[in-house]
Amino acid sequence: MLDHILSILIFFPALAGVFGFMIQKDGMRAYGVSVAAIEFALSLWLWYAFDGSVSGMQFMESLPLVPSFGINYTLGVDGISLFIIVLAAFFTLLGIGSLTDTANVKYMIITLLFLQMTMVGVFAALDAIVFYVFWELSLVPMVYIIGAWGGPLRIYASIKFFLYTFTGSLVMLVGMLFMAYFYYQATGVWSFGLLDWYRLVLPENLQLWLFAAFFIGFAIKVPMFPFHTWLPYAHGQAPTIGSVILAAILLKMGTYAFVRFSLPLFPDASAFFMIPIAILAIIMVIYTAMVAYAQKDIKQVIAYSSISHMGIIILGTFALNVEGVTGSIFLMLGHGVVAGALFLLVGVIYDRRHTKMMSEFGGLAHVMPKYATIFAIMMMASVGMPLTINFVGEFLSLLGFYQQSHILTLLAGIGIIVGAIYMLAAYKKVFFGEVTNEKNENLPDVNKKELFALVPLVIVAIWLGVYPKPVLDPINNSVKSIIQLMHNKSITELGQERIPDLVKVKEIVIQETTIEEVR
Amino acid sequence: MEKYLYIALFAPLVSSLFSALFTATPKKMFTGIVASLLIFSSLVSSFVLLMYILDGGEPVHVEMMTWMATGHLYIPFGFIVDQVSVTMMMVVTLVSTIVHIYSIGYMDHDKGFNRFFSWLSAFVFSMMVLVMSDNYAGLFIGWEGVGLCSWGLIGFWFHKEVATWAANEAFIMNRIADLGMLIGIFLVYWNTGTLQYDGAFAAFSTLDTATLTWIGIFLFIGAMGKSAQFPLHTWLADAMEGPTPVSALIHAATMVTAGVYLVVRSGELYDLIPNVGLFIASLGAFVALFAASMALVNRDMKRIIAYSTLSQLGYMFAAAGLGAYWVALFHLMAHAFFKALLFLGAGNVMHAMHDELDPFKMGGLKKVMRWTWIMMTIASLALAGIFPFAGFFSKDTILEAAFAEHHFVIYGVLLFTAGLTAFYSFRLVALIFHGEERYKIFGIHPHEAYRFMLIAMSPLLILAMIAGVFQVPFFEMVEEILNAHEYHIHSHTTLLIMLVGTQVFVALAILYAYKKYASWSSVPDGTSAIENSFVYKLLYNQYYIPYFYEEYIVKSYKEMSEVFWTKVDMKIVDATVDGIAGIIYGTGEKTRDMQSGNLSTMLKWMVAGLVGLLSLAVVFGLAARYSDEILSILSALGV
Amino acid sequence: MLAPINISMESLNVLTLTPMLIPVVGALLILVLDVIKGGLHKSLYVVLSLLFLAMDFFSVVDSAGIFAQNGTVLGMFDVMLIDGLAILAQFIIVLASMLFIPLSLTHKRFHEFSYPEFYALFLFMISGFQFMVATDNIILIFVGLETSSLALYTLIAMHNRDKSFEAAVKYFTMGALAAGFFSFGAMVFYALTGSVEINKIALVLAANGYADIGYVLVGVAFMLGAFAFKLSLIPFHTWAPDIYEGSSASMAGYMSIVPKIAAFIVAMRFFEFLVHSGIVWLEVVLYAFVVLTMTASNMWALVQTDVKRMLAYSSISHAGFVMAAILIGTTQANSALFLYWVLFTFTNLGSFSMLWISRQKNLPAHQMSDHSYDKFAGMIKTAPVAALIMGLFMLSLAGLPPFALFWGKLYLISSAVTSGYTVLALIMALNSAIAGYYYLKLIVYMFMKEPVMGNDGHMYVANATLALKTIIGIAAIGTIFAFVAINPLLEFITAFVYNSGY
Amino acid sequence: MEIGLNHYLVLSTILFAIGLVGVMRRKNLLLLFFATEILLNSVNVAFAAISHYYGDLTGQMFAFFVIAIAASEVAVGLGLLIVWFKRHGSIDLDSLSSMKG
Repeated sequence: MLDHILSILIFFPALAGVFGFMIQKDGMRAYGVSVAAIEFALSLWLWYAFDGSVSGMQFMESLPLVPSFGINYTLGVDGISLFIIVLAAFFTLLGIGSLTDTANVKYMIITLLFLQMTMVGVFAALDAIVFYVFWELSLVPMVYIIGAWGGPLRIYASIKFFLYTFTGSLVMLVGMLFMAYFYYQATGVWSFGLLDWYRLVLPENLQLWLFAAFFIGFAIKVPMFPFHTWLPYAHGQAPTIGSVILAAILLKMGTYAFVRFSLPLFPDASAFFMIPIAILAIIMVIYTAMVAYAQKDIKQVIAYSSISHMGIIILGTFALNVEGVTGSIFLMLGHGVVAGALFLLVGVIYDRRHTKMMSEFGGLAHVMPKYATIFAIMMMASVGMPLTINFVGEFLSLLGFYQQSHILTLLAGIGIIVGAIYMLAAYKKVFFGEVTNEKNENLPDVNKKELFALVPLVIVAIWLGVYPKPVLDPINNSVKSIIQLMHNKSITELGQERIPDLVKVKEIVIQETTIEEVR
Repeated sequence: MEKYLYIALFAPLVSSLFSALFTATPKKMFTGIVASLLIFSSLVSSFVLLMYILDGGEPVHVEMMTWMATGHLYIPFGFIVDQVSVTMMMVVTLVSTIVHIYSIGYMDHDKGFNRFFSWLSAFVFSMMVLVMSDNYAGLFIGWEGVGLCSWGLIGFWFHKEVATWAANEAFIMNRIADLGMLIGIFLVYWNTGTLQYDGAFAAFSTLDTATLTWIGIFLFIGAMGKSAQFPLHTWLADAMEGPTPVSALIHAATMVTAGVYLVVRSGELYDLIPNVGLFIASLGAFVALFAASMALVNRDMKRIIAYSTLSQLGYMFAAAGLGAYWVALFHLMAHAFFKALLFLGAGNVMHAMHDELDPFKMGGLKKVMRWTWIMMTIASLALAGIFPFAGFFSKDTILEAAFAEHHFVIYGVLLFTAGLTAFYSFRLVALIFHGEERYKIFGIHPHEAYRFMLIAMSPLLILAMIAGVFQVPFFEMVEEILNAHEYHIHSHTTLLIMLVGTQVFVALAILYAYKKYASWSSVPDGTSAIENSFVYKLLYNQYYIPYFYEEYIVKSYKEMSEVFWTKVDMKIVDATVDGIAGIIYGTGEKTRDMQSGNLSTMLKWMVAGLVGLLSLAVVFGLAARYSDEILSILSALGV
Repeated sequence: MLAPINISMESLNVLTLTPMLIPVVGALLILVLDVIKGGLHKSLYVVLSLLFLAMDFFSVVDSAGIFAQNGTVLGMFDVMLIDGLAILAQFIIVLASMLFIPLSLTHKRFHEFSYPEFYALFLFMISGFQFMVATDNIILIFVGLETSSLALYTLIAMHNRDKSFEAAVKYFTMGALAAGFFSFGAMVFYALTGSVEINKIALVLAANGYADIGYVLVGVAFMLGAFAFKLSLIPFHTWAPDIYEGSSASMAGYMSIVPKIAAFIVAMRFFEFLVHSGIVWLEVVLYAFVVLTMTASNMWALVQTDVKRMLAYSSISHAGFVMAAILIGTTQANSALFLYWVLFTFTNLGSFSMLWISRQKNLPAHQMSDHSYDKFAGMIKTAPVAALIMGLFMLSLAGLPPFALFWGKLYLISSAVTSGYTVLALIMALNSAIAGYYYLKLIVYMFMKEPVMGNDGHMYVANATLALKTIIGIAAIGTIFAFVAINPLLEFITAFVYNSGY
Repeated sequence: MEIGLNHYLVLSTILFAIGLVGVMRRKNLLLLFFATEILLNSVNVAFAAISHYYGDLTGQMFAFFVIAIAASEVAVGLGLLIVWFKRHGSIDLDSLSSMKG
């Protein structure tokens, strides 16, 4: 069973979703929770069985799909993808568990289960086409969630979300086809296998073009400035659960793809584009933080704040050294936990007041102390307080990028200031001061269902902030092998200069990543 | 020894978590007591460690566990107790124990009683981490931790707008400095490959001066934030919105001195870059004067004390900058005692006066609050540096150091500031405790604080009086790691003249203050000539710096954010995207009537298409047939 | 005095005719039956046509076997040309027809289906298409083309509503014009080469090295006009939307698939050698056609209010998309064309059948046309299964993986990439993105809007019978599980295309 | 003078052009059909001439097929036309423009 655990992880929820149609409405919630719980247990088992000291792919499965065109159903996890998969299962569980009373909850849960399939699939896929399939498929349930359960502008938001990402990923698809074609030219066989592509050393100009093609697809998903405008709408209109999953997992697809595809496939292009992308990332960090400060709607604040944090992740990714990339991957998890929790928290007051306008609130700390405390913890995690999960990631990302550019890191570091500004300002508006609006005077504090979702997140946020080692080590190993691979592949002196050579980790470079020249 | 270390470190955490359990519940007296006991245990173990170190024991160094490890980076939770950190531990635990006990009384009627103790102990824990950590990352944990706790404690009365505003201001200003600190840490890592003190210090000597200078500057920026040095000083005065015990503990004794601690800790770095040191010293001297001048005219008891704290921090930085680390540290310790005492006294007064802060509305309180009066007077004497109180030994050593290092400007500034210090301290004392009972106008019936609060304060009183005797043993202790040397003015007479002169100068200032304010009768209403003089206004408005920040930085930031959102994000970035979609859709709308549905139009389209193809064909055909001619023509044209 | 000509039966190789003759026989039989005993139920005719089509199918399979063994087969004075293209095309034609004919077993009565002539014409039409694809003789192509077209006009008209007559007339008139183009083009080539067989024409032209290129291009221009009409390339497309709207949904779906594949085969036979002979003009023109057709029709599809009309424009853009294969003209591209069309058959069959089962006799007040978008508002609430299936087809048309059409797009774009048409590949990709919008629009209506008052969801299946549901089921399964079939399909197609030298 | 192939071709081209113009200009369905007939027949002329020029029968064969097809087209066309006339009492092209956009 462990040989096929990834397939099981992917298709179990989908299957459960199909069966879900047969279940009566009232039983649906329990069904959803139990399915998600099983899935989560499986993912934990995966983690348990995962050998953190190995840097290569594990639990690999392969099944010919279109062999004549080089498309195979190949799966595998390494330290980079493992934890995001676990996180996805974790959040689906929390999301379904804390699902508040929604209209036809049955479809909602089924949709969530399908969404989970696509999420796990994206992170487990080792074949470009399989990856693309899940990548695109993940749009559909999300669009449905936003469009069917969202706010007044929901249709505009969902269509924008769909078309924007769809366009980007089609360009990316063309890039993938090019990649496969070059592989065909080089070796004489078609292949979309990622590990095959890793062996390819492309001439620089090709790298640049392909990098650009992939970049468009990924950047829109992340979303990077200036492709970010779909996100505020999507978050602003989506129901709580939608925002949570979107922020916690879906956005990570883009950054994950950067690490999985762009870096190892185009090391020289990555080195070449490092500075421009870093500048974009810095704009993301500062600009969106300022925009967040101007928001009136607490949910929009958090939406923009996620963009800001994604900027740090991008920065860490393009540090192109172990510290930075490891940090960025860890920050993916961190931001997933924190942003997810914050969106859940916003959902709590939204359920009570059906408004997200900060002007409607004030002095909530008097009436909802527990809520205020949890919110404060998560806010502090979000502004990167040490001993919380986000700090580790941000610290490492910035630390990593500092090796590449001092001044840019200094600019990006302004993020920790502006981040504090909008977060504290929002917190002050909502929780501090006297209770002015009598509607707020006797709001109930967080209930059990909400605590079920929030407490684990608080625990994780602090646990991984204090003791990130169990997660950091596997990530570190895998990242090392990727960086080494990039270094060995890089053909321009720029790449050689910017990508460090980790000679001492030579022995852990896996055999999939042995280099052969293209001729 | 390690178990003492762990007790000293984690007792506060335990106490914080314990009190945190009851935050949601109404006041529980025992939380305060338990918290105080735990902090006290921390104090005891710190004392044990101090004794151990005094006996010349090896510094205690433990590595609890790994925190972050990736690439070459390795950061453990490592803690060290050596001569420097043990001093800080003593100061921190001692003052905080007293403040805890004091607070039981002070926060008596507050419904946030339990929450208060939770925050307070959390602060102590962060402070202990800060001082005990054996690497810069760990220091940074504590650094941010104390910032967080001060945020929570300044904004403790979160129903007060000003309080929460001040809390955010403090947090954000510290963040600005923290960025500098962070960059400093990055520099240390990428240049030395480690963040451990010992490793880094060992590597520093191999680095070129430029790098070291940058490291020194960035680390000092961090220090400037925490120690509220100019231009990041405004938050400290506003932080007085917090409960007074908090001001005593955080904004007088411990947190604000973290910056000094950092500089002292990194002494080996700053020894290598004297220029930066000089800059630090000059800035310190400037701040000392600057803050003192603002304290002269202020009418808010706590703010006056806050400014004096600021000014004393300036002294410490002056000393540290001049390389007299042990002096700085000693002054830090002494200052912690008498300043905390001063604040707690002020706290008593506030209680008595129902949170009235304007000393002009008090007066003659010594009748009802004898003990408080005595304590505050002695504390002020110590602050003013009158023999034989604590301040004399610490402060005059700084002056001597400045003199001995031949930085006479700094010396002069500091000397002058000493006079100002004396003046405003006793202006305060005089206004509060002497003269007519102006408070009667406001119908207030002051009363002395609880007995146990006074008893709790007594250790500070004693220390404020006798701390000077520790100077020699302290010096002997710290000289092992800090390159300390006694500052001896060569000729004995000069020294004598200096000491006496200083004393006289200070005494005169005190007398002048008494003469001017001891018999004050009226409450100034902003009409008198002096209050309308430019200098007064300038000082009273803190040189208009807060105003400047508010007008030109905060406001413009707000406006810029608005612009970014409404104009840039909505009108440009988003509009472009929608615009592209709109263009595509619009083209469809416009061209759709090509499909007029009329048959003959359709036929015309077909024929048109054919004709188009034909004409293209003809063109190409001719081009192909006469290609040679065309080529020749083109070549003739030079294409 | 002409000498008597004696021809040996073997050289005639009559068997090559069987696939075309079977439907003809079937048609005649149906007519005879009707003469003997009129007023029989339509199910009989449906089953009969199915039967004959099945036989047809098997004879195609048989000839496929022959081809697999000993390559291309000529017959009937070398007029018939049974090569891989012919066989693949016939597979698609016959298969699609078999899937579409049961759609006439509707729940509601549409009286065209009660006429046996309908089925007769249907079968004639099919044989016409088969002739079209199974020869490279322009005369026979012309005859097949007209046979099928004339039958088609009548079939459309038989739907017997004002709009269907209008549609028929429009289609007919423009068809006549196109026929004129075709014949004139043929004339030009005949004048140039003295032959009406494409391969001979190619040989002659190559022999004299395209001496008078100008006239060749004129001929090509006329031919292009004719094909552009059949393939509804802009600006020859104007008939398509109206005809689709006018005719019944099932017929519209049929028209979006079968006539086009036939035309594609002829176009492939005709343009392949020209493209490869490196005529810049043709490349430019085809490029323009492809881009223009894809993009413009997408834009028009965006602004439609009726689903059927939207699908009409969408199939125009699909045609343009596939036309790219002709432009590229590599083996991979040509195989991609077939792959795409097979998958497109399933998807489009499904979507049009969905419209067909939701066809009401008379429109409710709020509904301005048969299949206007708002008709489908809130379908998920009232008829969830139908909504899911419809959504599935829409996603497939939009090219969302892993549904059928994605693989077609994938392979086609890949072929463009492989032969260096980078920009074209990008344009194709972006067009798919634009197309995403109007497919999504229907999904939005179905899943995200509230149903209209008093809509109990019955109207979505008003016309449903077991037969229709079966067809839709087949289409749905074909669409979902396409990825299983891709590999065998691809290998089969590639082998056939390659062996017939394209 | 001797009448050669080109004259025929020119004639047929002219006829074709006439036909095209008719197709574009005519508003009356019946006359429109005539125009299409002219198109086809112009081609027939050319085919006949060319086949005589080359001296093989293919062209004439083609011409015959064209004639046959033209005939059947007329049959279908007239049928449609009659039905339309029955329903609308007009064979004006502008009467069939209920579908557009």
